[in-house]
Amino acid sequence: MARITMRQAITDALREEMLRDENVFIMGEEVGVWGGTYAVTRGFYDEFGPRRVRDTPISEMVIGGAAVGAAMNGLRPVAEFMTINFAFVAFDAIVNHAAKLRYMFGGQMKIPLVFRAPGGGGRQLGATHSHTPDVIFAHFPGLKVVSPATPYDAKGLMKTAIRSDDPVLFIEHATLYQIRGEVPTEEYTVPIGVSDVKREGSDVTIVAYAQGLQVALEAAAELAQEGIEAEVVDLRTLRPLDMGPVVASFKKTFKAVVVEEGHRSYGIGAEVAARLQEEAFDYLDAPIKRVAQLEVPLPYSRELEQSALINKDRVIAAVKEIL
Amino acid sequence: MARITMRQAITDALREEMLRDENVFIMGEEVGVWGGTYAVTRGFYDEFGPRRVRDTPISEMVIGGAAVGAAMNGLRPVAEFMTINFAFVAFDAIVNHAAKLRYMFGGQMKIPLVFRAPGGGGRQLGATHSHTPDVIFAHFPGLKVVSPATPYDAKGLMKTAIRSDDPVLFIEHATLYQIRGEVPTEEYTVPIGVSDVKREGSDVTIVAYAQGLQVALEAAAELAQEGIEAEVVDLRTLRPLDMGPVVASFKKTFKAVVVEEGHRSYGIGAEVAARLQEEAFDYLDAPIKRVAQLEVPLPYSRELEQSALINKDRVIAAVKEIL
Amino acid sequence: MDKSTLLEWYRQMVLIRRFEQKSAELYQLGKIGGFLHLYIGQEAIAVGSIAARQAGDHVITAYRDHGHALAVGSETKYVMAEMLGKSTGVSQGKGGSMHLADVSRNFWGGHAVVGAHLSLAAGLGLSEQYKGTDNAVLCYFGDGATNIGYFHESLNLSGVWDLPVLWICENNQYGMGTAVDRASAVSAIMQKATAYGMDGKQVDGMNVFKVYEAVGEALQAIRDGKGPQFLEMITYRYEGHSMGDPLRYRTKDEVEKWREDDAIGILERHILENKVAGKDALDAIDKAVEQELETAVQFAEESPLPAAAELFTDIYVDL
Amino acid sequence: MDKSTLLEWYRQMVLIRRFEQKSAELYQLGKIGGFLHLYIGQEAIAVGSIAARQAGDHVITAYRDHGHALAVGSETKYVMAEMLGKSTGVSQGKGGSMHLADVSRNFWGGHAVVGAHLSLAAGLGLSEQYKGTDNAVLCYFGDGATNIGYFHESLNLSGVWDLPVLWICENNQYGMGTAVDRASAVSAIMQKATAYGMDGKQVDGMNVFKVYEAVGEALQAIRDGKGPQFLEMITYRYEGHSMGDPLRYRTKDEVEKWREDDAIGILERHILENKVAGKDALDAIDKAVEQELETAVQFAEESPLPAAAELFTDIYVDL
Ligand SMILES: Cc1ncc(C[n+]2csc(CCOP(=O)(O)OP(=O)(O)O)c2C)c(N)n1
Ligand SMILES: Cc1ncc(C[n+]2csc(CCOP(=O)(O)OP(=O)(O)O)c2C)c(N)n1
Ligand SMILES: [Mg+2]
Ligand SMILES: [Mg+2]
Repeated sequence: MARITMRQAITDALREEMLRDENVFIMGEEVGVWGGTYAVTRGFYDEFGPRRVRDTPISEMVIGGAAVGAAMNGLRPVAEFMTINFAFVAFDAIVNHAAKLRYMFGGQMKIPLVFRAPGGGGRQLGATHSHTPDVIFAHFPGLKVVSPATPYDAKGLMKTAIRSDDPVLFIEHATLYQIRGEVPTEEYTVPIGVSDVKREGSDVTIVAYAQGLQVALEAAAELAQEGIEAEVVDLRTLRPLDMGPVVASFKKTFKAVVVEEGHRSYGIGAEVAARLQEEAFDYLDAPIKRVAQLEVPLPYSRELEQSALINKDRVIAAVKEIL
Repeated sequence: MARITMRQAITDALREEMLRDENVFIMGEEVGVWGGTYAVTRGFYDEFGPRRVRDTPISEMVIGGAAVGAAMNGLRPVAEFMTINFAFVAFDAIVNHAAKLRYMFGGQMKIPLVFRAPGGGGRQLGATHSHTPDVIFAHFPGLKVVSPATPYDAKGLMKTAIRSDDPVLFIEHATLYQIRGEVPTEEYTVPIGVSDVKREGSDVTIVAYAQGLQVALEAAAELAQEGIEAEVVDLRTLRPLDMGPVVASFKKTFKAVVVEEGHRSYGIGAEVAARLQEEAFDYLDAPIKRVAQLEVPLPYSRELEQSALINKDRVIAAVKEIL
Repeated sequence: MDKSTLLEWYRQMVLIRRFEQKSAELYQLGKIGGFLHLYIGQEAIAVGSIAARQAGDHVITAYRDHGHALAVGSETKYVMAEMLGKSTGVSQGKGGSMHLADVSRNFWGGHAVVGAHLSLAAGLGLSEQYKGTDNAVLCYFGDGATNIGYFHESLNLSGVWDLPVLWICENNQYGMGTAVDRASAVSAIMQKATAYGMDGKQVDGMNVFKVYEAVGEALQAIRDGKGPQFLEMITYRYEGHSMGDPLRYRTKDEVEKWREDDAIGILERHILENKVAGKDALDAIDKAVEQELETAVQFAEESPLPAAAELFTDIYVDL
Repeated sequence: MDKSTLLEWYRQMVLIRRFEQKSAELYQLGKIGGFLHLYIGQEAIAVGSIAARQAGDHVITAYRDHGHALAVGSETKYVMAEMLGKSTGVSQGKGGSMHLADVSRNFWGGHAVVGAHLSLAAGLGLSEQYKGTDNAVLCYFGDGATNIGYFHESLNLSGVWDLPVLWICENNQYGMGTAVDRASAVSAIMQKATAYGMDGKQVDGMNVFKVYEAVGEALQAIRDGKGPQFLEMITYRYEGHSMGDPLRYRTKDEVEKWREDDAIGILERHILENKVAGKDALDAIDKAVEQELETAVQFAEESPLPAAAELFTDIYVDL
């Protein structure tokens, strides 16, 4: 075990997979000489050279599409969108071409690729640069969508994503790069499509993922001081969504709060709430609550931006409303 | 009153608004000489000329962006994406630029435009061409998203959309163009953001919109023959979402089924279900059901495609499960 | 060119044309659904260019794809079965007319989002470069497609990375109802290649010899390390953009003028005038094609629809 | 050029440079957040080009936008207040450094999605054409931006529709850490204009006179009905792409070489050598700029943050 940052965990996963499999390569804006805008691929250009660490022009559509084309013919691209906001420019390549080609051609091709996309708000980047739009990608069958919250999960899920024969959108919340956690030094993977109980408890279920998970854990810690034991379930994967541990927890606690950084309307929490009342109707003791980004474009000014985002107090307040 | 098709209703609304306001103009692929791929703007090119009916290159990004730019400076563009699938290529222009600029620049500009986008599945066009992705646009604050189900609503909502000082995405389900309904010959509008009870009933609430509404009404008619009276609420607008009539109906019936053509996961129904259990928890008699597109890319082969789509039998079955 | 090659070209071109005519009939009968885009008039391009490829070269195109599918050698009956949405179709009935593919022949489809497949072609080129082969990619697209962002980004990337891609614009004068000039700031599409450091070249796309020659040279240039190449094929589609085109944007006269210089006619004349073969040889080919088509339609009609469970297969590999 | 014009240009260029240096300090102090992109080195372009516009002409640019904001005449204090996220900022604190705008001066921002604002510029041009004015749009963008689809579609549309847009590429040699050659298939950006039927022209972007002249001519050409125009300004940014750039992609020597031919230095030399004004006049301007900046920073610091309720204003007009 080593205590490393989430950034390091992702770096390690990428590097180990590149060493393991010659067909794995990296492409994207500033992934090479610069070392990655978030320094995730620092040193890779020197270690692996320009063939396997490919700086692209500012051309998101072809970053998306060329990754698909290369994957069809046997390579395993890890293509980076500098931030998930720019994945909007490549939206068609992602949700139409990566996600649909295998099916549309009757299984004739595999699309084994990973799209990496750092994302999230809270960094004063203004409305167009601060999206947490994870849900809109998770909506599309054909894509796998992963968004880890801990270094352990990040490393294990990235390895699985790279080895997966399907297209995976790997969303990295930029404010999580610095968080630290224990990661085994030996080889391991974490499966895609498996939710995970990150904290046990019996009074209320808090469902979260990515940055929301960290907020949820903070809230749970504070609640515990008041004697309220929250069980915190980390979705980790948004498609396929594993409701198993969520439903199991809910059947114990009868109450749930879903925490996500993205907007509330048509968000991740809506699906979790809808599923819970479908799958555990008889266990509903109180409305399932959602804590999410307020319905505003994110502003630049710091306090104003923060006021639109989730935080532990909002989670605690939501829990108390239903206890 | 006249009994006209939904296509004609939209045509009339566009034409009347162009006659009323010189700043309203139309741009898009094949809207001019061809007359509109779905014949909605047939005759416009001859009537209004190439200045106001503008054929564009196949360039969705600039169709989206140029409409925003023209709107900022005082025009009122009605820009067409030939189908909503191609709006993916313009995704950034729509959800970032149309939707965010006013806010991001502190209210210095208005973006009074309409994006028209025919959509929907069921026409054997294959996976990339058959999306009903309404929910992913409705997710973003700053945009208004409208999708009518009747000629009356289509005409009245289109007029409101064109007169709105905000960006509106107007989604037209292609299989609805042929349906007919009564439309007043005198001037009227339908407000954006107001749901509408399309059929009264007391046994169950069916929430739907666009093509889903037609399916819901068929189902309701058949249910009535068995003595089950469904109340059918038409959302009409997806953002802002008016839950008022939905909640009011639910408080009468205690049971609800949400019907939508798009995918079930992270769909419109998820939000409606989440809101219902939040806002009418004490009235929940049974799980809120969702009838939606199965979680598959839509295939070409007719029967196979149909088997993934919603139909009245699936709605009836869902209703019976909770009665 | 030897006799057998010329007769084979003739056979392919006639097969494509007749396949299209048959498809139009089947569409009218409601047996083919969705959108149907006919390749009639442009046959020399698919046939002449694909004849010039080496075995490992890839082919990828837009929705007007039947010609390319047949030219790469996909069996007529499996192509026809796809048109009818049958489980025996090349794409198992899931793709339809716009989404034919035959990966066993390095044919990667049939793509209906205008311009998107150019980015896939760049990726295919990258994969061959990465593997160190001398295979290239033949990527076909329309004149209208040259106005979309995908075109720009894909061609630029191919230039920057020296990708082994031959960009082939099939300039049939219109993108749907929009004449080239009404959609493109330059009327000579080849001029666009300049912006990517390539020498664009215009080729008579009705003449299978010229197509074959130009493509052969361009592929050789790619294999010689001269980077990606660009060809603009001047051609015309005789029919509407797709079934149900109101055809308000061009005159009958214009169509007739182009028909005079028909691709099949040019080849036929060449064969007869140079006595490569006689009329009876060509008639025999016509007949064989007719027979093949009949068999294919019968096969397609008799083939089963995809089983209900097929709805859920091939969405993911490992789920 | 008369004396007052030259001194005003000097003032603007010094103001911009000092504004940027001040901003860097405030960023280090944590008073400016988000991303901060400095315009140092490129001042002659914003100043020389905007000096050439007529009152109704529009200006739109990317996130490296402080120079353009100051050059269009936005008050320094309101611009600085925006940098600090205050309610008195030009964008009411909602936009920040990357999203300055001042619509009262026809300055439409500050846009941070690379290339996107080129499509807005096409729309602005369309609006003036539609209204029948002779106003044009000055649209600025980087070398890196010429590789994205937005660039292609916007320039093409401007060509097809003859939109009154002057496309101004500020080629500062890099898009982030990527040198032009590593991202663009052609090294002379102006060559790309060919694909849109425009004559691209390279201009020494360090020389405010040359910028002014070239932009004046181009705007005149637009007003004379010659359609959209394209200028490539050759320039250099002295600082990193944004704060925190590891600067691994270029050498100190290279930077020093460009600094020798500094934009402000060129203008200063011209003023002094031609005795337009003396050193003391320039010093007085320097001092006045210093004073203005100090006042602006104080104003910004003392200005209130946006009220909590501002979170919900200006999302929609009529909701
Ligand atoms: C992104 C996108 N926009 C619009 C369309 C609708 N559309 C299909 S084909 C076509 C015309 C394409 O013309 P061209 O590239 O010249 O090819 P051709 O049909 O002439 O072979 C259009 C506009 C589409 N499929 N994809
Ligand atoms: C669509 C998109 N992709 C990537 C980015 C990240 N990004 C911001 S600035 C930049 C470089 C732009 O370079 P250039 O156009 O030359 O402008 P310069 O910064 O040199 O002024 C990149 C890649 C972005 N903002 N938008
Ligand atoms: Mg064409
Ligand atoms: Mg640059």
